[in-house]
Amino acid sequence: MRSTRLAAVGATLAGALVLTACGGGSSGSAAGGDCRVKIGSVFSTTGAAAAFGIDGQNSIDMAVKDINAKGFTVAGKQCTFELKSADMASNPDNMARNAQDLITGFGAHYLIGGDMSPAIPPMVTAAERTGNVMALSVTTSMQNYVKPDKPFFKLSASDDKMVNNGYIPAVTKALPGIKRIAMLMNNDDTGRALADSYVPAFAQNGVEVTQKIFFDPASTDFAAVVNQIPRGSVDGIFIGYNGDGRAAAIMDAALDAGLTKNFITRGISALPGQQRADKIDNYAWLVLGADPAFPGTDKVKDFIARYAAEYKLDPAKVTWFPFTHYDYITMLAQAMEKAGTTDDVDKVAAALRGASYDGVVQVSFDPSGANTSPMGAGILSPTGGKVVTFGIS
Amino acid sequence: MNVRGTSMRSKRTRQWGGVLVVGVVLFVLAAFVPENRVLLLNAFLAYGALVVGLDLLVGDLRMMPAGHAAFFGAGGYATVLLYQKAGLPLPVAGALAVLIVAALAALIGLPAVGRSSGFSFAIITFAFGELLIQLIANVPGFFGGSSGLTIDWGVGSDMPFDFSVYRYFSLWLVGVLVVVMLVVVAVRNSHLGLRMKAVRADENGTRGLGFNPTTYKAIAFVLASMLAGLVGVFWAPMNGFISPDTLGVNQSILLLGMLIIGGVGRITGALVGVVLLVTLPAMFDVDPVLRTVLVGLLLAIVALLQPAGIVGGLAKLWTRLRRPKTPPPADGPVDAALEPAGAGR
Amino acid sequence: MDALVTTLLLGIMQGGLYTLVGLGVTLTFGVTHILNFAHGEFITIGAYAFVLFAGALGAGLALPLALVVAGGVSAVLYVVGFRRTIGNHLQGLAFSLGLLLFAEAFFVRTFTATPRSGPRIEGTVSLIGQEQMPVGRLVVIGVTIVVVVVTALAMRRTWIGLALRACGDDQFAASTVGLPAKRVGLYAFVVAGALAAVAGVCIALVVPITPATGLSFLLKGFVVAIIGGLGSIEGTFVAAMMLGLLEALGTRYVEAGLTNAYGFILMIVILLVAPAGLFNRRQVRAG
Amino acid sequence: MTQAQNGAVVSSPAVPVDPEPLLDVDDVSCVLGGVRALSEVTMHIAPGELVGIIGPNGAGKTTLFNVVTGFVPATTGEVRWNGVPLRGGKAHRVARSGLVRTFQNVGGFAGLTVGENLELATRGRDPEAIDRVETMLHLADMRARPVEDCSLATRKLVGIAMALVRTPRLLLLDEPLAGLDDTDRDRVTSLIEQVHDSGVTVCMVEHDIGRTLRLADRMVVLDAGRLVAAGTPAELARDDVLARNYLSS
Repeated sequence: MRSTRLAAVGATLAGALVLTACGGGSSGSAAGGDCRVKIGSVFSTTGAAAAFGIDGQNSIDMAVKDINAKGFTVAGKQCTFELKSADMASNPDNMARNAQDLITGFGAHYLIGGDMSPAIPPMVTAAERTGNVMALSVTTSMQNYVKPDKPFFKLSASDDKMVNNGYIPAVTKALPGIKRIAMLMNNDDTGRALADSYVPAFAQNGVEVTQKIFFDPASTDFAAVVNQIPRGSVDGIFIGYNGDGRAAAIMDAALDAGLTKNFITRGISALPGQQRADKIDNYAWLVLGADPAFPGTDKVKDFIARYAAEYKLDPAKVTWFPFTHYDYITMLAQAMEKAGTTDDVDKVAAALRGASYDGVVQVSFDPSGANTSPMGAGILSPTGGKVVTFGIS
Repeated sequence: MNVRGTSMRSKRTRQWGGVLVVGVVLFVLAAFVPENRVLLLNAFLAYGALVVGLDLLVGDLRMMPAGHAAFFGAGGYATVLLYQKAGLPLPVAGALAVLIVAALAALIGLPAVGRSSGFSFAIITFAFGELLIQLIANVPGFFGGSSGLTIDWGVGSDMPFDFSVYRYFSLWLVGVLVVVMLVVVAVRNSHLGLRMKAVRADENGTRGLGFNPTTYKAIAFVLASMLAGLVGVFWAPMNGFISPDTLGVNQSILLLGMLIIGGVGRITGALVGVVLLVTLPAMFDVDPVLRTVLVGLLLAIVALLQPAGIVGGLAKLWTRLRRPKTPPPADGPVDAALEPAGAGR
Repeated sequence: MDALVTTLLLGIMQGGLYTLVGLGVTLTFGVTHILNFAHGEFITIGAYAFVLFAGALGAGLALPLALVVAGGVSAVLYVVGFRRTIGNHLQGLAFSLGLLLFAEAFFVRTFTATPRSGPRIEGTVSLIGQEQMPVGRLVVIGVTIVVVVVTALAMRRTWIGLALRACGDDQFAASTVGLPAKRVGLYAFVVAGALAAVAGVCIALVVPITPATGLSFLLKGFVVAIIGGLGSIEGTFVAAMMLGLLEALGTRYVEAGLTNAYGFILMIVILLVAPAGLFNRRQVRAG
Repeated sequence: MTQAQNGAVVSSPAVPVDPEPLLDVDDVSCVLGGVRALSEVTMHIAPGELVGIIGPNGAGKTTLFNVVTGFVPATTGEVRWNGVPLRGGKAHRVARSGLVRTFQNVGGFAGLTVGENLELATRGRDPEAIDRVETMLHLADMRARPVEDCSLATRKLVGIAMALVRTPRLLLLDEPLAGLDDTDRDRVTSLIEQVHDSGVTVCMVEHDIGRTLRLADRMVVLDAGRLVAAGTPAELARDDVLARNYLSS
């Protein structure tokens, strides 16, 4: 008994020493004359959202390497990025820990990522608690935090602009045969909020949403869910967001039941449609910047080839995630150069507002900080595929 | 022998003393650890408190709840809801939250603990956790749904001593861990602890002595759940976010894993398990998937080769090493009882 | 009304899969008293083995191979690990939790979390009205019915079945008539592994699989085993069908957002009404 | 409790004329897992008696104890303890009311020391009883030893001690001599005698028929769940068939 008690105290003391010692070691790494700008990225490289998360993490890694090869100059100093990536494993619960750790543990002033809507509030809270931390994310719920005086940026246009005013008109125009659709969304806040705004948008473009179904996000078999849609009542299905795997399962269930062969998606890549190309009629998906399946320019083609080679990926399985993420890192470096500082986040944020960058694709913010990057609608149809781009203003 | 004879009281003193020493060390650590290690310390403190509390069920009663994290999460949710939606001050919200957790634990515990098969207990507690998750996920308005709840506590307000929010909560979490350890030590040294030990050894035997084993299991269950809820009370505002996943079965399994790898039945075992499974992987930045692979493998191997856990194994080794010096007194037949073997007290 | 038929068939299919999983849980628990949280991984192993072998060798060969792989892994795990934990339920549970963590993360690392689709049986069958049922799902219903019936018969007619039932009933009595519980435990694990593999193959036939597939079905298997009254084959079957139908009907007619809650609600309700489960005949022993 | 007498050959202190029975077992049957473990058993135990129950394996002796102490409900019939009917399933309540039993398997809870076991048995309320019983059983020096380190005989003593510290009104001993060698049997036997002499009513199930016959005021013979015979040892010995079948060991 005595030995146990002593061991307890001993273990705690030893643990304490280790903790302090290691802490001392890694906290003072910002030595040296040059500046190193710490960026933390948080994506889901495992779990349901991994299809996009892996591309997000890789493209930022590639951007950092490319920029560091040349360096960038801020207030006369040669600067490089130092990137630390965390896996939030498709679980928003991890975001709080990941973000806090990147901010207080790693010392990052810039956070990028968060590939699920629920992950954004904890990310922003962590940034605000410490202060002087910028957060950038492509995710829908980031829109709630974009303010002219806050260093938070959404890396794509708001859903209102890109989906309601851009994507839905483009898709309904490209697929005139689809007049009645059923809408399948996750049974969560984001799903319900998005459904409420998409229904009138479809109506304005002459498409009736006959049914909204909110399904258990933990479902894997959608036969019973799809079974809710009366046969012959729709000529297309709209699939909400979040996860190629779930979209694929919904499509399989609908095809099995012989409901429809037309699918309109949002927040899903081209892959579920391409993999079922011989079984479906039409498939539409929302694109940021460009899509690897239908590269419009040589810049996009070259990027995809280089990216796939660098990370040993099948180019046919790359999503539309890498292009913009890659470009935003360069844009961030430019904003630092313009602001003349790397650690005054508010100044860097001010420099980002109104900035635009012509990289692999085009990315831009208006003076209020709202995202105005062009978007695209990918369409797969029996006659082949294409990406229709549309500007955002 | 005579050491044991006089040891009851001094053993207790040592245990209380040990807890206090550990508490003081951790308190100093919490105040002075570098900023980039504060979160690591917080994770150690919170998981430490959870696992030490869980040991009241596993170590003392051999009950395996597969839903312990549900009470941790429930404590967190209740605090956040009472603080943010009802506008109560954080301490009041926390105190009420612990009571709510106790009520929940009693509600689910009373029907569950009486079941003789450990299987049913594990599964019922697990199912309860999943039901709570479903409840939360399907009431987005009040509970925040599957998106979780964000607590902006500490945004834009200054903490005492110029601490960061995280370090401020480190101090509270040290307090929580100390409270949990004190409760566990107090229970183990009390007559209640004696009764629990007896229930673990032989349920029917305790019935024969006039004790209802179900009562003691229920007491331990409610107590351990309250301690888990208490950790949640401080963890949720520290973390700034809580979602249904906090309550999930994966979390519960991880807690059991830490306890078993470290060693059940002793506080040191629980803490060593937390260091091995939470602190070290975070310090060495192990890829989470690889970490899970290793943790799983370690758990399986330890469970198989050393069911007493790492600390339990070391303790056994220690006694074996010491034994040759003082061979155990040969316990002759009844002579030992009727004719005193030792030299007396 | 037409949709009801489809819904019922979907529920029966789901119930059949739950039966296969629940039977494995009940069998291994009955004989060895081990609560095996890693049981779901046999489903995952079966499913991935089937998908991988089907890609290389064709579905006809892949099915038996998947059964052999899952049954074999189950046997090895029993001999190396579970056998030593008999009598210490905490140890057995801990070992299985370790395996669960290891296996799931290992599969994520090996196969990634991206869903995979197995070979699919094309075509649909028309039901009354305009309703159609995919052939694949009907095949799954057929397979599960056959496997469940064969298992139930084997439990009554064969020596191994007898041994499994005897040990499940009373280990002490069984050992006095020359049935070593540890040997019978091996049979239980092999049978359970093979049943799980059948479930895995069936799942892979109708929906995309991920490394988490096994765990989600295992949890339902636990629920079913408990509701049915641990150790009862009939109970497991009835409970599994209740759960499958409840989920399908609930998702179709009540609320699709609650699919996974139905099982737990059912379990709590049943345990309040019949605390020992539906078909538990065992007496409480004391003294 | 009166101080134990030190009598070696004392005739039973009080064979009551027709006292109010302490325990009535009235026409009790018990079916366990389809097997009829007890069939219409009727017996009574009066205050001050020492009753021995014997019978072959599977005769239902332990089941009878289980029914009487509330561990197993009687299928039919009634058990009255002190005139109040007992219903099954409340073993701990029965135990608290002074009907105390030991178990067939060894005494004391593993993981607890001898002293802790005794403390447990008194519910932590009666340190004096512990001292008294420890002295009586010479267990004081074993106090700090974990019971699992003790010999079988010591554990039997601990079991009895745990029963005694609770000042039982009726002490049920389940095979107190099983597994002991002759010397130990003699010691435990004399201990039982001592306990009985101190005023405790005792009922014991035992296979050691010789010693039971010597100890008991009255004997009950069970076989296949039925009560075959009851009476004083002398009465039983007079019946040739009984003596041949049950009393020769």
